[in-house]
Amino acid sequence: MIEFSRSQKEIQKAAREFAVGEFDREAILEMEKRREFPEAQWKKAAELGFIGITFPESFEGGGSGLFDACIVAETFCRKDSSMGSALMSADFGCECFARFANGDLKAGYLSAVARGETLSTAAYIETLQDGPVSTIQTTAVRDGNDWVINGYKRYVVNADKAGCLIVLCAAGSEPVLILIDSEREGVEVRDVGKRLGGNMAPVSDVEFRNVRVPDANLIGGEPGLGLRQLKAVIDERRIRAAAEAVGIARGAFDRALAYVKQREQFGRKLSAFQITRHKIADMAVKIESARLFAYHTAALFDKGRADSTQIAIAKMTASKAAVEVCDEAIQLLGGYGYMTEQDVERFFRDAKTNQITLGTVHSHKDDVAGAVIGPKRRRP
Amino acid sequence: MIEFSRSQKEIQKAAREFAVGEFDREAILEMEKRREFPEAQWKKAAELGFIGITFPESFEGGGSGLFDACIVAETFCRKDSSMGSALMSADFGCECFARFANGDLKAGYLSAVARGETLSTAAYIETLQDGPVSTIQTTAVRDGNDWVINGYKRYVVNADKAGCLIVLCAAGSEPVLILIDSEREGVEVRDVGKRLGGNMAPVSDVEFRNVRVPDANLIGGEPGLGLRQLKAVIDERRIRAAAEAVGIARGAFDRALAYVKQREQFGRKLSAFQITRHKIADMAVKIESARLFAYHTAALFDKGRADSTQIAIAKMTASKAAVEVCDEAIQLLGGYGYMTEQDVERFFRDAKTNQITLGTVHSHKDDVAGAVIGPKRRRP
Amino acid sequence: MNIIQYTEDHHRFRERLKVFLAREVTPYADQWESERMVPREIWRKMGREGFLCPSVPQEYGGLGGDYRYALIVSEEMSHTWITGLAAPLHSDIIVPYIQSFGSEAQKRKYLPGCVSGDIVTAVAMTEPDAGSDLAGMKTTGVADGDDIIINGSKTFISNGVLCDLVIVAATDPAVENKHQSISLYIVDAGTPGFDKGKKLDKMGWHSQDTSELFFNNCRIPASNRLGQPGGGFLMLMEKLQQERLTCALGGVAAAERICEYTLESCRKIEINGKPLIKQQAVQFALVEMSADIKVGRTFMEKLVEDHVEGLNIIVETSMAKYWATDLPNRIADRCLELLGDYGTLESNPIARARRDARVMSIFAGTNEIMKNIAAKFMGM
Amino acid sequence: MNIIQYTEDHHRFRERLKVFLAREVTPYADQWESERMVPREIWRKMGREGFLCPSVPQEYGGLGGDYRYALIVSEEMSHTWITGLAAPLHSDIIVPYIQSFGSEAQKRKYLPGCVSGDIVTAVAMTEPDAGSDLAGMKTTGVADGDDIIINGSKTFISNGVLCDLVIVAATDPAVENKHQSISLYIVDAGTPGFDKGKKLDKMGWHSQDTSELFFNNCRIPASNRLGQPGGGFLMLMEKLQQERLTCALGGVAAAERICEYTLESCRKIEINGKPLIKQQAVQFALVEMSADIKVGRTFMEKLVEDHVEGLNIIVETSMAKYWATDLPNRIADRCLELLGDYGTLESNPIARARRDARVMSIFAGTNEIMKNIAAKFMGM
Repeated sequence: MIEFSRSQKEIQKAAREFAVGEFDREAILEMEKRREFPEAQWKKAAELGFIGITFPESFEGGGSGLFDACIVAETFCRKDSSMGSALMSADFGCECFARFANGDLKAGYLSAVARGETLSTAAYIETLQDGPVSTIQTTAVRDGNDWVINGYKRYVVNADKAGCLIVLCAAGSEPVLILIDSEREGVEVRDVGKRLGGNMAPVSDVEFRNVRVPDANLIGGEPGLGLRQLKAVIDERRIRAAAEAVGIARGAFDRALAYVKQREQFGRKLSAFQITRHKIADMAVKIESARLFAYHTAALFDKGRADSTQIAIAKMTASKAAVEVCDEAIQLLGGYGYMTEQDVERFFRDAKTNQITLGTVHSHKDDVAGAVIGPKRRRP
Repeated sequence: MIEFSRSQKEIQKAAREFAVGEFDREAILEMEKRREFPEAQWKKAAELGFIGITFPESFEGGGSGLFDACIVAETFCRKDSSMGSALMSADFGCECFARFANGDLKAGYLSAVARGETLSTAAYIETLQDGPVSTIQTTAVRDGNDWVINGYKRYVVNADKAGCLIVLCAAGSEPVLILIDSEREGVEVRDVGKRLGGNMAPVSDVEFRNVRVPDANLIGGEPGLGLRQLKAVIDERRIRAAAEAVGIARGAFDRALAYVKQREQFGRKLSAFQITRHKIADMAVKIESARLFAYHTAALFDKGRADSTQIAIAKMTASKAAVEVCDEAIQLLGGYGYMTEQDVERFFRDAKTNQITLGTVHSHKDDVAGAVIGPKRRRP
Repeated sequence: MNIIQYTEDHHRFRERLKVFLAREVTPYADQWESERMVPREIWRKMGREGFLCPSVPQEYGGLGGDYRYALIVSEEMSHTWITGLAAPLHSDIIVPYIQSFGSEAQKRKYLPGCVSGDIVTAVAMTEPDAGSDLAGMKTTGVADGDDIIINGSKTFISNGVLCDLVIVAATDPAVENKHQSISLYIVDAGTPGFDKGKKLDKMGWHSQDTSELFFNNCRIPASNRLGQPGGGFLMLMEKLQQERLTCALGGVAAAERICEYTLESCRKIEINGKPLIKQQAVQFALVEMSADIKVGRTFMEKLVEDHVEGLNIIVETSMAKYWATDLPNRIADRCLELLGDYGTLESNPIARARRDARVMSIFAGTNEIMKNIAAKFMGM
Repeated sequence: MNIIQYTEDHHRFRERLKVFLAREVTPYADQWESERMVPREIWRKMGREGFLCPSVPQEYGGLGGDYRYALIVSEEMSHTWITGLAAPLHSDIIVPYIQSFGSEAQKRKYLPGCVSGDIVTAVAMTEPDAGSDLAGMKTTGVADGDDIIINGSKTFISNGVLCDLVIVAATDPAVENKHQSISLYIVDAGTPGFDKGKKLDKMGWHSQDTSELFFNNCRIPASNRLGQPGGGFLMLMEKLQQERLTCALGGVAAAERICEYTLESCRKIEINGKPLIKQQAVQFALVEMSADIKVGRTFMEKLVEDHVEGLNIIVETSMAKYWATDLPNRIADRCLELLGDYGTLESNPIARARRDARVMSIFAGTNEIMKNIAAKFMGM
């Protein structure tokens, strides 16, 4: 139901052509198995302007809105869930640069990320999960003109490759985001092994031991804004994640639809069975819903009018749709659906991981309820 | 997430004021129990321009788009599901007048309906249900300058009161819509008793025995267009039904939210329990989804770009959301939820009836699958 | 294997009951529903034929049967499509309090009448401000010499209008610990200060006389207390297992009837010449519902045998109550979707069954309370 | 009541198996998963200790036990979190063909090896173009003197690489009626013309060697046919009840392990100092999952006893196969949501269990086929 403008259709076309040309299935299967970030495709994507789409043009970005970034995310993930998500992760955290950091920091990193010279990432999870935490164990202490950081962050996307990490710390009682270059002494990346999905943008734990960075690395220049800044990052990423989910769902749907139109059982095409048809209809409905939420929210965001609750709803809905559509795609493909070479099992794993990343279902519901009812108080 | 323009907000405000002023709960409970169409409120609504909103101004209509009609439907049904749906049913079938009938027929009826002098309705179901049927048993035979109609239609909304019926007939092998005034000889309305919901716009069966109407009562003036015309009526009504569903869901949500914020159990407000909060969040998400679909589709319709598949998806989604939200509202209110005086049980019944009317879940899925996959063929 | 260990006596009982219900109840179901009351005489007829309180010992006029009779009554009564004749409530939930905790004098005085149907019983726990939360109970029972004076009001009391005897839970304000302050009292209809409120209008169970009860300085002899002073909480806890199980029996039986009726309807109803049941999607829906019912029935039957054995199955009965009462709701909703407009007519039993089923997940402790209990006893 | 009627022998068997698995299997599960194969030696160890084919009569080296042993093996193996060591497939699905339909010579030749683990078996029904549809089978078995010549290819064959013996379904092109044209043949590994394809990469069951099998003028003696010529279809039908039931056992056991592990994890994991299990929404999720599992287990246990009794329970086993294999999928998805990012790590068993569970609703006849069968045998 979402209608694209002419220029948006062009972005979509360019993204589709890139994906068709560069996303080689055999190579992807290997990379996914070995948990490799798609180095070569990333460089090319950056060259063509698919990385840093929303960065200001003055820092070699695309100067586009989030809506356009969502088109690219959907298109890439539709062609391949693992590759698409990985490429879209290349500039994770930069949202916060672009919006809150001072000129020097921007100049230092935004262009490098946009050019595909380095990856950025954000490190903010300490407990199980649950997005931003209210009790931050990682500390940042002033020492002369430096910050000294100590702590342990979990599930940091691309931590093994990223040149810069945006790290959530407690400076005394003030939450702050601090930029840490990965080559700083005391930064140690710890492998956490394979995950269910998302393996082309692998996560690691990161330990910070007396890591020293200059004062200027404090994002925004004054303490106390860290959680607000992080929320802005997460909000923007959640909309992108919703668009990725739409793409993943459509990719699985494409494959399932092609299969049921061609496969015969009991002398009929699978697509002639009412139950298959209803499954396809259910999938189509879920995809419509996911798309409507993702793009509608992106459009509001670009107008400056998307609030966190709407964003959480969009992400929940789209990622749930993707999981269900991919799951049904596996079922429709039967034994073939379970085989790695048919993609849909990987799409499912990526969809399920997408659903959990950036906030679980329960934490989203807590957030939505908080917005509707007001905060939870135990005893009135 | 849907944003209204200033003039749309004014329509909403006017509808809300009318509903607050005129929808008396005690009176509604009585009318619903006795299956009465809300005569007085209908007259007033017509006076204020809430009936025939989409009719051309030249026929005393509002000259508005469907989007605006949806605002009124949502607002009315949010205040009261039974009353709202009943008022919105007053001009059922007129869509087809407005779009397909010649000037004389329009002049004869549109204005009367818009002024609240008579109700219109459409009679098209013969078998179990399933919207338009491909095999029509009701016949229209030419005799001189007249049509002679014989047949039996089921589940005709407001048949006992409507002044004119738009009737789907087979003229030989051609499907036609014919207008039949209810006073014509041979039109017999048969009571089918109470229904689960929708009882303020009661349905009846209608038998036509040698009913004679002039040639001019053929809608559109030439045979063969009946099914296409009916489809247009149904499409438009489905969008309205989606908006009604949104209103029903929001009305139940309002009541549930108020209850959980005020009711205490185990020394806490119900709204402090995480499980209550998650239910409220789930309901809010469903309502957002329903609204998004309903208004998005209405906007596309007004631009002439909504197709039947999108409309079916919107109606399915919104009415399912309404059923689930109302069901959860009953549960949240506990014993009170089961009592008639607390409204939500009636909202549920109206929502479930709304879901089934104008096409069941299965027929919607058949339609969506048909659009996605192509028609079903048994043996390739 | 047959899980339930029926004897010949059980089978004969069932056969006699079947005949009785077909003759004395089923033909009047619609009438009683519209009269919103079952006649007192049907209780007497049922009692005289030996179908009430089969577990009461023979010395008090009962059969001295086991709990398996409850299953038989529940199953056979579900065929009548009438819930208002609440024999299971009387026989398996209320009267057992007198059986288990009554003094010899109380048993001699009341049990024969309960068995013969001359005494219709009610139990009054729920209050306007205290639903599932016993600690919130406000009705007081205060000793005054050899009497007890009861003050307060109760609501949602089944058999509230017809009842000749009500077991009232009341708290002694002098005892601080709520768990030790509640006593149960037998109050006879007609006792000064005990007033029955008006029948409450509700979604379903129309033939059931649910009402409020008021106690205004209602004086009863202390000998009307069941068991020890302050023993009410423990007595209630002890009887809840059977109460919940009785609800589960009702839930499964209702689901079975709804599904059977729908299945048979789907054989008869044709769309364009093809019986509904020949549609694959309809078949799948019926199979899925039947499977859920079979699975639920097996669980319920096992618990009946466990209960007869005297096992403590508090976690399982809490689960069974919620699982088996959600079942008919879910199934009725789905059956309505299959039957379309036809299903919404109150002239066929599905619409009524849907309305009747809805309270099952609320009464006898809402299904949320059941989950809380299970969580607690699972050590969470 | 205990539904399953275990003897002391059963209990002792379980205890010995528990010790064996803890020592010989569980410690190696991760290694075998990453090696994508279980060692041949573990089959021998399991066999020598008496854990394979417990239902084979003692005269052929087995225990002569009943089907309850299958339940024990299935349950105990689920604790190892490894699916690749497919003892239930071997013991309860494949070898029974030889037991039931083999000639005395075939039984003497093969059964002792099957019991001792020296012979690992596979069954080859599915073909690239014929999944659930036996009538679409293309592999041929044509008599040539005293020999049979087999041509065709099979796919998705579990134990395909390790197997020493495969039971191949092949059709005689001379027989028109497909139901009378299929025969089952025993083909030994190493027979000229029988080639094993490469291991297939799949979503889960990584330690299971699933592969294609190719038959290219593979000549075997006619004495390797099981039973009568053309009897294959009936033999398959006869054995499907046990096959489906075995899947149901596996489904319930897998769901139990997943839920238990998650429950324990929720006790340990804290968010901001509060264990996850203290969140009400988490408790409800765990209770709901536990209830579904208990309900499913009870049904499955009843069917095990019915099967041991020799009852025809085709409708119920079809239902159980789908219900109990959907179960671990649904539950694993929900557990992943509870555990968040942590759950997605392959270093804890939930991610693997999710991947492993996914095939259960596909293998041994997809769950859609199960519903078709149930519908057919319910007379739809």
